[in-house]
Amino acid sequence: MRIAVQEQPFDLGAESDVFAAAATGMGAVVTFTGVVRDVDGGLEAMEIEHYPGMTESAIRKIAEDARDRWSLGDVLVIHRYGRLAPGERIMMVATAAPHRKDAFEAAEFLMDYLKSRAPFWKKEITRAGEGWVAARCEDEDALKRW
Amino acid sequence: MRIAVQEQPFDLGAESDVFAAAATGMGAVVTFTGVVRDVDGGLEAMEIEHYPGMTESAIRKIAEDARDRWSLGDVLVIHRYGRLAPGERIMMVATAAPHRKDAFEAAEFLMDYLKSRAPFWKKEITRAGEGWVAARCEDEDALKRW
Amino acid sequence: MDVLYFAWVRERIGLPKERVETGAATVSELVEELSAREERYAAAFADISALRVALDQELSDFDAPLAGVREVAFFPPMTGG
Amino acid sequence: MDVLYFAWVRERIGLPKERVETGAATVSELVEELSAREERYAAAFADISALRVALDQELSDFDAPLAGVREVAFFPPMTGG
Repeated sequence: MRIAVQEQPFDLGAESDVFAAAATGMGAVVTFTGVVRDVDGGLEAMEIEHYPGMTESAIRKIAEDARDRWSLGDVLVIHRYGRLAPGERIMMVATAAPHRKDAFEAAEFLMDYLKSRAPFWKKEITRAGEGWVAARCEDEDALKRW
Repeated sequence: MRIAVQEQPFDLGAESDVFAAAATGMGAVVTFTGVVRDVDGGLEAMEIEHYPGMTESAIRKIAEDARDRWSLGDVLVIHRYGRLAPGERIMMVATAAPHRKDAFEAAEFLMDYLKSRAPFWKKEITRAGEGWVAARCEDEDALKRW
Repeated sequence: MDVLYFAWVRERIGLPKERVETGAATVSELVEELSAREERYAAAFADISALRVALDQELSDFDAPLAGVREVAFFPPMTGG
Repeated sequence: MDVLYFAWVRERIGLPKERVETGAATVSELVEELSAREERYAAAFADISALRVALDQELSDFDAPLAGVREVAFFPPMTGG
């Protein structure tokens, strides 16, 4: 299990390759990558603030919960903070499991919890000004299925 | 949309990178990779037979169905045939979508349909002999949720 | 028409493809005709519920008419992914 | 104890972290005490339902006791992923 909270970019291809290669005996590998989206046009940057100290332990707890709930060979979570441009990759998770159902469900669980329970906050910087991204009810609701 | 049915290995890292880089404006990228598993020990090879001509068109139809059902930016399916050793990667799918829910659901849909509706057949070669992998009821049942 | 066999159907019948001249109106009639030929066909087609059929490379069923069909394929349930 | 503020709570109060000497028994009492200090605190804590609190880096709630706590953090709902 590897948890990385970092400012610098990560290499999606290399991370995927290394993760899949290390997951011996697993039949299924799922990755999710989140990318900064310029929804309305005019986004100059996304600033991601986090709570050093708490961030890594909160993510580790979420990943351990996933390992308790599903049969998993391995889990990877990488999450960036700092200033990101549109199109940059914010974060990724990867799961390896004997079967595809476990790998998919665990990856979705990780994403749902990272969205609403890991101490990150996003601020959008646009030409018109800047504003904090509000938490969405549907993200909170997504936790109810687990 | 790219569909590849091929005997040679694919490069998971490079494919993931190229796919994610091309998916401009998408917030979520999901990949699934299937790996040959030696469940009981003693597996020497997995031989994958397919129906040339039908295979690619069947996969294309499944991918088009996914694009009709979810808001997707792009879809990738790579599936190998021929003789594979344990640990080798059999296939991958990738989906890109504005939101994570669509990317995840579409990837699971693709996998469920590829399992039971794309003309591939797997034979396990073990030290003790060889046998065709039987379709599993739960794979057929998995289609019912869509 | 061309008749194709895959996986254990191919192994049981002993060939991947053959040319068949038939007046069969449906897939079921073609199966009966082939099964009557030789024991290896009868063995392959013994349990139709364990088989799938594609007509001109599209999944179909055993009641389907064969009129205009150029390629019929018989195989067990698929195991992709 | 150390009190930390993140995102718009930090911006509204105007600092990321401060040392607070308090006799408050619960998070709610601490919030009342801070709100009474200055308008910027009152503004930040005006709607408690829009805030979250962590005690010693674990998510908690506003009824929780502060006994033994070394670090309290206030922030809006998280938006990771």
